[in-house]
Amino acid sequence: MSGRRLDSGGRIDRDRPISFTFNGKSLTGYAGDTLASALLANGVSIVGRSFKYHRPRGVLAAGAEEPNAIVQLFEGDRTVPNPKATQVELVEGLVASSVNCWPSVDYDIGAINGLVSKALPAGFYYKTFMWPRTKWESYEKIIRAAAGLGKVPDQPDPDYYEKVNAHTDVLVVGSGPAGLAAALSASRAGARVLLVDESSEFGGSLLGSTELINEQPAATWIEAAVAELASNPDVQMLDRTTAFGYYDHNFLNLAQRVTDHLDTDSAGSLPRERLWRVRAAQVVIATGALERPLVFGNNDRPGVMLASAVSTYVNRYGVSPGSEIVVFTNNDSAYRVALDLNAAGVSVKALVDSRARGAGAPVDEIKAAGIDLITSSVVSSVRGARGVKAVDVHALTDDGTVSGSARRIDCDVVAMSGGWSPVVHLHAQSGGRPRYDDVSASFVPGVAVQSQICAGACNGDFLLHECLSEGAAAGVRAAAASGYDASSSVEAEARVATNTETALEPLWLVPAPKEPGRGPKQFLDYQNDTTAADIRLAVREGFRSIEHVKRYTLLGFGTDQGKLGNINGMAIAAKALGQTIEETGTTTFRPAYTPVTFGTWAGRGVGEFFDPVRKTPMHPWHEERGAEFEDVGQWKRPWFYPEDGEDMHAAVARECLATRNAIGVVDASTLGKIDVRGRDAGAFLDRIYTNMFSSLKPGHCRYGLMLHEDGMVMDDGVSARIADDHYYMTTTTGGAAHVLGWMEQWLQTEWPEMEVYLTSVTDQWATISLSGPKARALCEELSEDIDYGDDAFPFMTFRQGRVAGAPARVFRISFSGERSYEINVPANYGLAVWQHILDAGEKYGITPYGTETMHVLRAEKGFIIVGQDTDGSVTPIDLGMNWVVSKKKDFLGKRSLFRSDTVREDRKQLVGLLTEHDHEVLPEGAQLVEVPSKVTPVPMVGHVTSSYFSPSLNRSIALALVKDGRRMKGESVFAPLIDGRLMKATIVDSVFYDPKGDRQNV
Amino acid sequence: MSSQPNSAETARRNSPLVQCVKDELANDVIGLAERPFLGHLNLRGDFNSLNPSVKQVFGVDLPEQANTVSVEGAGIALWTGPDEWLLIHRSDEDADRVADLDRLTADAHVSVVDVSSAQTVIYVSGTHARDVLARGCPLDLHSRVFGTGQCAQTHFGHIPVTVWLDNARPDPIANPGFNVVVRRSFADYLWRLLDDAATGVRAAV
Amino acid sequence: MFIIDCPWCGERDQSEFSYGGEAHIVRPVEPEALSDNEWADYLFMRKNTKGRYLEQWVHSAGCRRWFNAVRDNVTYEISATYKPGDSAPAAEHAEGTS
Amino acid sequence: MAKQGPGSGTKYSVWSLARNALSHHENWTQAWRSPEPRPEYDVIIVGGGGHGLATAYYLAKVHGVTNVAVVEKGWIGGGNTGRNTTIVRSNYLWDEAAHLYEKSLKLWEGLSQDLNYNVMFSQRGVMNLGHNLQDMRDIYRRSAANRLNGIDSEVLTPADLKRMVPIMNTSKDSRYPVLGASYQPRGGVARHDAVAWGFARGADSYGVDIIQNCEVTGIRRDNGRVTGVETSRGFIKSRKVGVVAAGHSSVIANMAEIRMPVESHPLQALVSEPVKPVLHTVVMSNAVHGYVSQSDKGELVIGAGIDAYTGYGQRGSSEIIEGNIAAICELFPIFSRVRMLRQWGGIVDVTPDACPILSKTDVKGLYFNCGWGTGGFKATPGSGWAFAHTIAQDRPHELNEAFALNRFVSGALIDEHGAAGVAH
Ligand SMILES: Cc1cc2nc3c(=O)[nH]c(=O)nc-3n(C[C@H](O)[C@H](O)[C@H](O)COP(=O)(O)OP(=O)(O)OC[C@H]3O[C@@H](n4cnc5c(N)ncnc54)[C@H](O)[C@@H]3O)c2cc1C
Ligand SMILES: NC(=O)c1ccc[n+]([C@@H]2O[C@H](COP(=O)([O-])OP(=O)(O)OC[C@H]3O[C@@H](n4cnc5c(N)ncnc54)[C@H](O)[C@@H]3O)[C@@H](O)[C@H]2O)c1
Ligand SMILES: Cc1cc2nc3c(=O)[nH]c(=O)nc-3n(C[C@H](O)[C@H](O)[C@H](O)COP(=O)(O)O)c2cc1C
Ligand SMILES: [Zn+2]
Repeated sequence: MSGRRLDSGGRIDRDRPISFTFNGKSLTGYAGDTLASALLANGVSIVGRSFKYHRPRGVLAAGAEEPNAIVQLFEGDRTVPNPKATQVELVEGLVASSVNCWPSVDYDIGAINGLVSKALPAGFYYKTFMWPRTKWESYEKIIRAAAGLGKVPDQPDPDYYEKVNAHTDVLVVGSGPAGLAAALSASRAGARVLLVDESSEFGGSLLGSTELINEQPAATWIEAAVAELASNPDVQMLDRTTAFGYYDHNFLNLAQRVTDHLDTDSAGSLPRERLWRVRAAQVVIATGALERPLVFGNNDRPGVMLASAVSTYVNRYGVSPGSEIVVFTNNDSAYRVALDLNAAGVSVKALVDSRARGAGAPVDEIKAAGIDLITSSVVSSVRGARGVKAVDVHALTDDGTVSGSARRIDCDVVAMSGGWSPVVHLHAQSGGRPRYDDVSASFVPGVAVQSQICAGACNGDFLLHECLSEGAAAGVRAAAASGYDASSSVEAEARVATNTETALEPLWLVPAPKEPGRGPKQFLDYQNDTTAADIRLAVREGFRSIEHVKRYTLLGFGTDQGKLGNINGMAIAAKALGQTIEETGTTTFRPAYTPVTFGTWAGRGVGEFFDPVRKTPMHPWHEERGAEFEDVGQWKRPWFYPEDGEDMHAAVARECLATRNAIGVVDASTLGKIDVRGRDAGAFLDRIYTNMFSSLKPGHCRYGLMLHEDGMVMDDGVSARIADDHYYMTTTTGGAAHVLGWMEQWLQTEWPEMEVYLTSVTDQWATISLSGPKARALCEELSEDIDYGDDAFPFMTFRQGRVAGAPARVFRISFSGERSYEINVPANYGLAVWQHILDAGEKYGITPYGTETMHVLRAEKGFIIVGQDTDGSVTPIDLGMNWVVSKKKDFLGKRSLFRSDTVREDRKQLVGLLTEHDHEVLPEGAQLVEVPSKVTPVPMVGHVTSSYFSPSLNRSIALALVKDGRRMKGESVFAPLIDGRLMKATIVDSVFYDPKGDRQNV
Repeated sequence: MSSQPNSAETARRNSPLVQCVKDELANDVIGLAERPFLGHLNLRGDFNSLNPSVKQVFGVDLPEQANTVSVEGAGIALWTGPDEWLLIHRSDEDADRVADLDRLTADAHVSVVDVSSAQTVIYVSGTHARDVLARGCPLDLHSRVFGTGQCAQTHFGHIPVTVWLDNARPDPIANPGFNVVVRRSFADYLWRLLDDAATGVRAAV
Repeated sequence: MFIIDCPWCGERDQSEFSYGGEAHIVRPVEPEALSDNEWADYLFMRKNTKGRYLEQWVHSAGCRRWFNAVRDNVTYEISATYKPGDSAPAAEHAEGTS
Repeated sequence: MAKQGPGSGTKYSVWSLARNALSHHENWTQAWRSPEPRPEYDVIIVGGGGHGLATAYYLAKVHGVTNVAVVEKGWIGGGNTGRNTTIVRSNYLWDEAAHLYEKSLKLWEGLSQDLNYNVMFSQRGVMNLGHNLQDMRDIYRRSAANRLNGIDSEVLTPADLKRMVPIMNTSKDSRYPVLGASYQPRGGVARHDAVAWGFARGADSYGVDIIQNCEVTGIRRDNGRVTGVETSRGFIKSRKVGVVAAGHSSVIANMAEIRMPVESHPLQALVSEPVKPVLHTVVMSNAVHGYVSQSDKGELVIGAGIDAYTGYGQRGSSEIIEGNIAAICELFPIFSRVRMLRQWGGIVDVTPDACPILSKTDVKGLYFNCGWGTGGFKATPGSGWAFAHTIAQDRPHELNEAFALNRFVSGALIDEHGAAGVAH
């Protein structure tokens, strides 16, 4: 195979040479080249190695269907594994290399697999590597070393990606004659049109064709069509954009390659790729057809190519892949190829047609061109180990077999055509079932199940005039279906020769002198080295479903997803099974039509934008103060505020003691807050909470607990009654959205008769919680209109007034056990009031504390945290919170508390633990056993839910859920730790600090 | 941090995006700005119980049709649900009007909740404003579909937002201005997200 | 990604909605009068029909209203949506394999 | 009686491969037969996924019940068995689950040899990452429980992770920094298809009939006991029917008028193009929501959580994939330029407590094995083993006693949401 650049022709720009390197060698191509066309122009024939046998492989196709020419692009952080050379546009300085070969593509050690390939039939690994039993991992290491094609970059991606949502009346996929015609007619009817094509230019296969439209080269018609579309503001055109996934309700994903073809300057700050998420009222699928390879011996040698690809290289890129070409076909289309080659001055040694009579009209042209037309014959195999040197041509006997000796024809390229396979992928992804069409011997679109029309070669109609008229009609129909009056829409003028064709005669497996498996390999799936013999073996071994055959032989598993080989494989399987092709069916078409970069899927949703960050109004202050933050749901909460070199324990100890002895302040703005209004507000809360809220007096607060219907604790918080028909509810930070949604659902779907309105006010209020013996003194300084005296403002009540000049609701509730005031001000004032309080509190030793200290303080008091001390399997009874469970009324989850398992007396119950040694802190999550043992399984009785060193008590404390725990008070349990230590602890009451609650009044 | 605190003095307010506010870009391609300190009221109730009082206090009629907005008098009223409206008025400190509305509706089954501090408005304007919004919002914002007088609750990325088109701009089709209401705690994130989207759009212009 | 027709807001993208499971499960009026079995039935047992399925959705990033939908959970076609309290449109013959 | 059991026909080995190479592989026998259904069987297993085939295999091997048919509506292994991300581990939280999955893991450890079929069980270790303080408490809790249950488990620090998986993003500045992980060294992956095929071949070698393209359309009962199944290929008699139909469990339960606490959801997965090995263990994250391993062919095999709605369509919404891949890129920034090759979906039967149902029913002779939801591949051998016992003895084995249907009545749920986490 000795490809070369032709002296003229093609759509490349010969004034713009581009230098690039392949496998370290510097080469030159032109603007407009793909890597594949440039390699062929430079005479490079071996581009890669196959996956299993490491056979040398060259360029086979000219588009997305390419199975062989897989490369590694660039180096370093911008390297791209596995692009197909046929889809890579040449840019200055491009660096490409072969994959899956060592030390080089020309001399590849892995080719040894080829020598033993006899012993490596489909599925061989299921049959071996089983002994010795422990050795699989060693075998696997060797197998793994051979895995994969390209290499992942070793640095994070320097580029960025973005996503765009788009809506359109008509999405046209494919810009060949059918797609362009559709876009023209739909847009003329007034529809919003989005036209996309994965290629760098619009025009589809016309770009590589010598056919005429309106007696002019097709390019002229394309130019006019593109210009008209571009001038219409309601038409958007995207090139280099693949429609890769067709999902439900006419939602499609497109991947646009934005910068890969640009130099760094022009790329500027553009994203590398864009994901278009398109909702289309109508979709016109005009994705064309792919030519099929023929299955003959050594049909994988570099130089064996699709006939249409050969003419695309000649016509579009001005490159001849070889100098002496044999065309092998079972249909008419390759005749055009032979003629094009001849016209371009490339020697066509022979045209081998398996049909007896050959084509109709073109036969004369072929003869006139002096091409040797050999009918009723096949190329049974290729000679040449590293590239095509010659072919063996056999005459077919009457029963369709071959015998006798072959005629050898020297050549360096075989241009093959086994017919055409419509690109039905998107149709099938959308739910359509492709139907087998005997005439074209291919699967064509079936009944559309979404709003979609297939047109042109994709519909099995391969002739240019059909493509144009079908496309135009599809555009009109699509516009009409999306509500535009298309009756007056004028069709684009496009006169073309109306050809007729002689029927193709299917040729799924080219007859050979020897049975498959005995002669040279006949490849179906080039990338995975699946051969005709493999398919037969699978069937022989009982794999009867085509899906089994696929999985056993890896047919269609490669990065080309079987675009070329699947149909041949199915037909061969059908024959082996004694079925029709229709009965055998296709495997499932799935996204992606061609592979899609992960970065494109992720878009901006990585790094700082991975998930929303919620911040309180006081966040800037916390940051300035050097707080460490804890993620709680999407919120950033101050965790602790280290001071000069303090670690967390030191900081927390300081914060705890300051709160117990003076005054601590915590930003509690993240608490969920819900405004509950209406005549039935109290009755409603009675159903939501386990305890009574209708009996709460206005001005008062109450702690409440809510359960899921399964009786397990869901959330808790303190709620206040503002007025008869008005409550202010608080929830946990993490539970806020869920609780509001839950209550809305009950109101709207189950109890619509209740007069209650809910409004989230989480973001409305900044919540500043002051705790400690000096809290009252400070508060008194902050407000002139609130009396903080114990009689005027007792525990579990609230007052409205002003704090630091801002309108405020102040709640006297406590999560720390100390006297506490929870000050709520509109969030716009939050930061200023917070600053004011910290300044004013300085003389009292005010100390900001974070969530860690908050947790220690509450644990000292035995207060639970839902989600930490509970886990979805804990009832209020388990927590010893019977006092909060009303016997008088029904509430959500109540019935579940009386099932046989939930009434068990020996369930896991919340208790306190004191370690044997004061300074030993149990790890949270530690499991508890009654009797430590080395013999597993060791029965477990519970686990530690919360555990801290308590600075106030100067010893460690823990909360735990322990089986029958309440009865076990005073007894010991052991915690065998993961690091091997064993801790002993005594079960005690869960309130460690100030059990009588006196601190409230200090 | 402030010097000597004095409880009587009114505390300073900070808008959610106090640290971000940028002027509209001069070139009119994309502008991003916060509209801080507006009054926001969340209204729930049936139309007849609410509308007369709202009209009396703010001079605006509540839109009855789903996903529409009325701009009138001292208020902008957005339909946000079959029994729910968002009323935006001039100032978050206009406590008197809110009190008036409260009083006028006291006997009805309605809920008037001040959420002025809970949310803010980001104004996304310019010839490419739609392109910016299309980078996170699933709505069809084409002028044939989403015009002045329309509003919608939707999301940008993972953030819930309410959007309406400014009808006071001279050419809202070629050079639109979108008001984007966002919850306070998400505002900073949304701002960065929009600013980031705008970067991509500007690069492509 | 579906298009869902919110009975109040009209057709919107699925990303604005949240799923709420089987529709028309009514909470027993008097849970305490039920046997454990009956309660378990309400709590946990689901029709999980294949084909035409009546289910709840909420327009969570929109008007926050709950509603019901008739969706074929094989083809994913949504043939109707309706407000809570309304009864489901009658099944057409062609619909659903149940 | 002829020799029975795996390999009693053609034994698979490197030698048989070499021998057959000489005859151009033309003499291999069928891995399993495709017989016509007989009129009656002692036991009918409905569903030819891994669990159904394993049930048949152990019925024959352990209990000597060989007059068995596995009835499959499509092709064996074509359900979730053929579309899962193949993560195998046993580090579940609660004793009941841990023991069942550990039994399974033990069976995995000798499965290739037992079946004479290489299922490529690769014990490369499984990590569950923690990203917040509660994650870390849960990780410690589960790990500690696992160890006391005799299951290997370690707690890793970010430094350990960096050392073991250098390509992981362990930066403190990421949105949800990795704070640590639990690690089960004996966990890993296996070749999904081989598991179905190996069990099928094994069962067939004992005489079990595997009947494909045969859909069960009715459960015939008489007086509260099963008498057989209606199928698309006619009625087949049997006094014992074991249903192992995963996503379709409710459909079959409805045929027998039984209510089930399951919902069928789409669960999606995807693979990248094959790349040279860079990831040698399995990494999962609940909080960031995704998991990934790299197969022996080089693809990254990736999954996340279910689609929220019910779905029998074997496909879901692409938004799930967007979030899933973003999570993977967040954890492994160097994967950003790798490309997705293919995505697909399965139908998973999800229970309220993320634990399976292996149970007798109110209908005599009718047994259900379902509810494995997003994580039953790992249980394939253990599930089949325990279910075979349940059917053969008409009572559960102590390993699956707790997984009976009546737990939903008593309230004795076994909540494994934490351990089951993201689907896997
Ligand atoms: C995307 C995805 C990823 C997963 N990842 C993991 C993972 O990493 N680790 C893990 O442990 N698990 C994972 N799982 C779960 C795991 O795949 C399943 O739990 C397991 O494979 C179930 O096996 P099965 O044999 O019960 O079901 P299936 O393999 O689904 O078999 C059920 C069979 O029943 C047949 N059937 C149904 N109805 C009828 C009928 N009426 N008549 C006859 N036959 C019928 C079906 O056709 C099917 O073949 C994943 C699942 C999915 C979908
Ligand atoms: N027998 C024959 O002679 C024969 C056979 C086949 C085709 N043809 C010729 O080929 C042409 C077919 O015209 P057509 O318009 O139907 O198809 P086309 O092949 O000209 O155009 C299809 C276009 O769709 C694009 N495409 C495919 N899948 C895509 C995707 N998922 N996303 C984005 N773009 C995608 C391709 O890049 C291509 O540009 C006619 O000129 C016809 O005569 C001839
Ligand atoms: C672990 C695993 C690895 C896979 N690897 C590949 C692969 O390399 N190439 C491929 O095309 N498909 C691969 N698949 C996907 C299958 O092709 C197929 O999509 C999946 O089994 C679901 O079946 P369906 O798409 O035919 O419905 C893989 C599937 C699994 C479960
Ligand atoms: Zn709505």
